[in-house]
Amino acid sequence: MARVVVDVMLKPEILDPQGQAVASALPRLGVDDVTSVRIGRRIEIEFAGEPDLDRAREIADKLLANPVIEDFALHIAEGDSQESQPAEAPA
Amino acid sequence: MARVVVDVMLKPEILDPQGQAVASALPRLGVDDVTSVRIGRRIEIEFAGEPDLDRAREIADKLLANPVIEDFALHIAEGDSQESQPAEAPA
Amino acid sequence: MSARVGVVTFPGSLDDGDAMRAVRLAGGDAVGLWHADPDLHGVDAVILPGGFSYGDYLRGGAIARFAPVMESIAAAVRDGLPVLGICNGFQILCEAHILPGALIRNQHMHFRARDQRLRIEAVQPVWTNAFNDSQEVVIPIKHGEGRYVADERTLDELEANGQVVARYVGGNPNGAQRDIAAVSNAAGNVVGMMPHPEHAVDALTGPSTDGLGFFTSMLKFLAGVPADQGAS
Amino acid sequence: MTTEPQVAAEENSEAVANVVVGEFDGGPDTVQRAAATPDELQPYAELGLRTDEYERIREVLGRRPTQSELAMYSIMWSEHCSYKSSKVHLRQFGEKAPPSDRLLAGIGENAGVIQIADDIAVTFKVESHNHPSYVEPYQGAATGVGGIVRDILAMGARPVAVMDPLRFGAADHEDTARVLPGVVGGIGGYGNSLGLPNIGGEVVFDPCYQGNPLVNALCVGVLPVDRLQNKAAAGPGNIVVLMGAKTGRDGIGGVSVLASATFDSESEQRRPSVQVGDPFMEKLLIEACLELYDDRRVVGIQDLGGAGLTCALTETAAAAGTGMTVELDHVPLREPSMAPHEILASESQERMLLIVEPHQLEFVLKTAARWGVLATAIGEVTPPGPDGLPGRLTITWQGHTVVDVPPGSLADDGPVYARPVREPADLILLQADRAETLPRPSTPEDVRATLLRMIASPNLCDKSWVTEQYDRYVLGNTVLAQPEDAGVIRIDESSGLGVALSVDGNGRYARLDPYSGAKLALAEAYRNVAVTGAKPLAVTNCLNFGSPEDPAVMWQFAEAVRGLADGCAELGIPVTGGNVSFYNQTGAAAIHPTPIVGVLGVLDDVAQRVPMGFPKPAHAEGDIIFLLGE
Ligand SMILES: Nc1ncnc2c1ncn2[C@@H]1O[C@H](COP(=O)(O)OP(=O)(O)O)[C@@H](O)[C@H]1O
Repeated sequence: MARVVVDVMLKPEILDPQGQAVASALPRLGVDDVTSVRIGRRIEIEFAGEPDLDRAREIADKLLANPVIEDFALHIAEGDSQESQPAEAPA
Repeated sequence: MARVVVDVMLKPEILDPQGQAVASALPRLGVDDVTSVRIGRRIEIEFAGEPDLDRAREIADKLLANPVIEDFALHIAEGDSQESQPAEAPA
Repeated sequence: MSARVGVVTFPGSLDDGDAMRAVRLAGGDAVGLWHADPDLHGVDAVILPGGFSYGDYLRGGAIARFAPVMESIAAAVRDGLPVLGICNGFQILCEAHILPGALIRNQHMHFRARDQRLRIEAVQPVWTNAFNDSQEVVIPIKHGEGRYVADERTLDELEANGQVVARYVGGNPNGAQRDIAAVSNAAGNVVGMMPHPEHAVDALTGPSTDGLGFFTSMLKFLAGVPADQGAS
Repeated sequence: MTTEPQVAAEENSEAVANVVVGEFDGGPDTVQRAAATPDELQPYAELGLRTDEYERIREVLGRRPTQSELAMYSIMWSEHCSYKSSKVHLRQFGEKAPPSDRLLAGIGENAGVIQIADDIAVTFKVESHNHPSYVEPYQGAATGVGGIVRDILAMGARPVAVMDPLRFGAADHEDTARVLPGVVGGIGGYGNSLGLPNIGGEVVFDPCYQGNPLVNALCVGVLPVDRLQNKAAAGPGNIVVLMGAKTGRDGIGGVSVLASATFDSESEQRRPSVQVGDPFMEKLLIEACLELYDDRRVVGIQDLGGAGLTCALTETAAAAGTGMTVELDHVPLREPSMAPHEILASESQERMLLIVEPHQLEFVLKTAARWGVLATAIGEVTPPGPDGLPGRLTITWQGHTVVDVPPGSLADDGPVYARPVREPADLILLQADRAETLPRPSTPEDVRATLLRMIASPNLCDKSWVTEQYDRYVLGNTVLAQPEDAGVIRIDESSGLGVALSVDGNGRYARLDPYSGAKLALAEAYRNVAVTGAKPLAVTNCLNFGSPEDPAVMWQFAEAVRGLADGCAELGIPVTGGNVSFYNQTGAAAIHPTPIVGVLGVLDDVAQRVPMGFPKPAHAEGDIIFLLGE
């Protein structure tokens, strides 16, 4: 089944305390070569019929992203769940 | 610059109230053909050198996702920001 | 000599002072432990207090679980060290897989603070021996991520083993499965709870003094339980 | 110092965001260059400066200001930093105040400090974050709490509680559905994460606040008397340390007009005026600062708020009469491409400026590191000038001197205006429409209907949807909080010493009569504190008004200040601090004048406090109820 995925991230110049907290915890996990972590939201929207990008864009714009501090991007994803998406499945 | 993107979603059997709240707000926007909305996290990790998928998988496994409630998937993304990633840019 | 009870301070811990006060009011010696110091300083029990360790921006407890002190605690737990995780402490214990399940965002998505009625479901030897079976108590809750979840099998096991220590009554404040407010590990020495017993130890500053029972239970346990209750 | 951005200035700057300042020849605008190019046009008007103000800057400097200097003057001489319209009125608070030997610090400091025992003092203040909370409710309200907490921290105190008087538009308006949950979430999110109990506040709805919600936040802190800090950058040779978050392009909307020619329109958007708060960082900052105070490691300290480094550098130097040299290259940046004027204007949150003796520097850096907080030496205190003249603040960037100013000219000697005042034309009509002329319910059914309507009205209804999002128990010293009329916290566990606080205001009363309205707000807060059993000691206030350039608004303001000052004189308690928020205005329509008054009182033993509800009668025949007053 196909879904529209909306990725919402803080605008690059906006402070991301969440990402910062994770980044500064990494050395304790023995990870020293990460220079930055940014954390946003991933939203999966499933339509009854064909996935509707324009509709999804409207939803993202009005409801999912806060345009004052966030940007979003969207794409169509195939498959049942994130794990089975070919493009995303090295895990 | 290349980054590793980790997508973390609640397992399908776990109730996602945030997604539900969005889904139930949609009719008010005149959207009636959405069957489900799920909200998770998108984490962008930047490495000092080459993006390191194995390293990222380890970080995701230990820290970014809680296996009791969440699944994750990861992939490498090119470009400066989410909008310019070819893999995600059919929008 | 009274028992020495360690209270861990993580960066972002908030209720550490209250937990120490509660230990003292119950008659114990409170010992401050520091997240970065793996030394438990020979304490007889440990409390992981409430707060927002490391900001808790990712998931409550996700980062704190990797603090040096947690490795020592995980090891000592296996030897029977009594540990109580309150709110953020509960989250940390779940993240560290010392307790089963997970705590996720409240179903209504708001932070909620209120005086909450609970029923003590398991009068277990370490942390709840001061209560009667099915006793109802009033203890404050205050959290945004307190919805207890686990898969059905785990939940059934918890119930069967008497590991559900307390349940919400008079309204479930966060959508927790089976109204679960507190659970223990299988051995019973570790309890995690979302409500804050340390805020219910003095009638002047809390809604009741019901919370004191958790601390006196532990002290009584450390002082040597009566034979019929048996240690775990 | 306030964190209230000046709406007018912000609007101005957006309109002309693309003005380019002369040719830039690659490097920064230096003092040397400014002296050599006296005729270069500068966008002072777009920055909110008047022509006569710009001329005065040139006079002070003896040349045109550099870009960085212009940015600094425009910020420091803005309404919210210079209090240029309110100063002439606020003086009454000092002049009419009763003498008090309990006041360890008063107006002009970050917050007033009141001694409540031989060795214990408390400090409290209320401040506004109105406009940012309208733009981005969650973050605006959150950073409002963060800002007032740092004011309290800067006095040497541990913050111990917060309160939040709020005003929203109509309860059923769709924008209220955006603003209110965001504001409440932000206040709770920040305050709860800092571990500060919320012990009271207000939620009031009125259409006049639709485009201008009011988000005022009060913080109270406790300190041992001998830990009192001040902001003076005393002691030439001492080191200037910046501690806390990295500096980013937060809140520099106001000076974005100074963009260098190399910025294109895309990067133009990358100038957020929204600041995002990081309560975790603030919590660490609090713990690190308190440890430094206890170890006597700091000579002076100042929080960074609305005017960022500009305000902190000029105020600390001016307070000591010393000079200062600062190397901007040492300021840790979130975005490496920032220009000097952006670094100076940035409103990035969770930062403090410390003055430390050279031999203490190592300890300071170590303490900061222990708490996981960034601390960086960025400059040095220099001697005052010859003949008792104050020293100069010089700031370099990449080896160039970009600022060379007398700090007092920015911090203390801003413009002062006695703006024209005129009673609002509609006031007579408003006042003529008296309550006595309203129809009265006459039948029992009418009374019942009226009562039900009142109970159901948003302004009187249960506020637990709001207060349940706030932690009231943390720290374990909250004796009274919601739904009580005043919050009471225990300060000293052994003696039971504590304080009571109430914040109150009524914009509708103040609209009808600002003089009496301010007095009534004071009286209400005073009563609320007194009925707990506390002795009222001190007053703070936040004056929320429309545009000071409107004589009718200015009249309301003048009257309200006069009323509050007179009321305080009559009650015998001093105003110890506060904040003015002007330009709460949508088009020509101003909000109701809304003076918010906070009163602090002391209880020798909080166990003796009197709660609001009637206790269970002690006698079988019941207790007797009295009505006091007229
Ligand atoms: N924004 C708020 N933050 C914290 N407490 C609040 C807030 N608004 C109202 N409260 C508290 O809720 C209680 C009831 O408020 P309110 O209905 O306004 O009472 P009153 O009319 O007696 O002042 C009071 O204790 C008040 O301090």
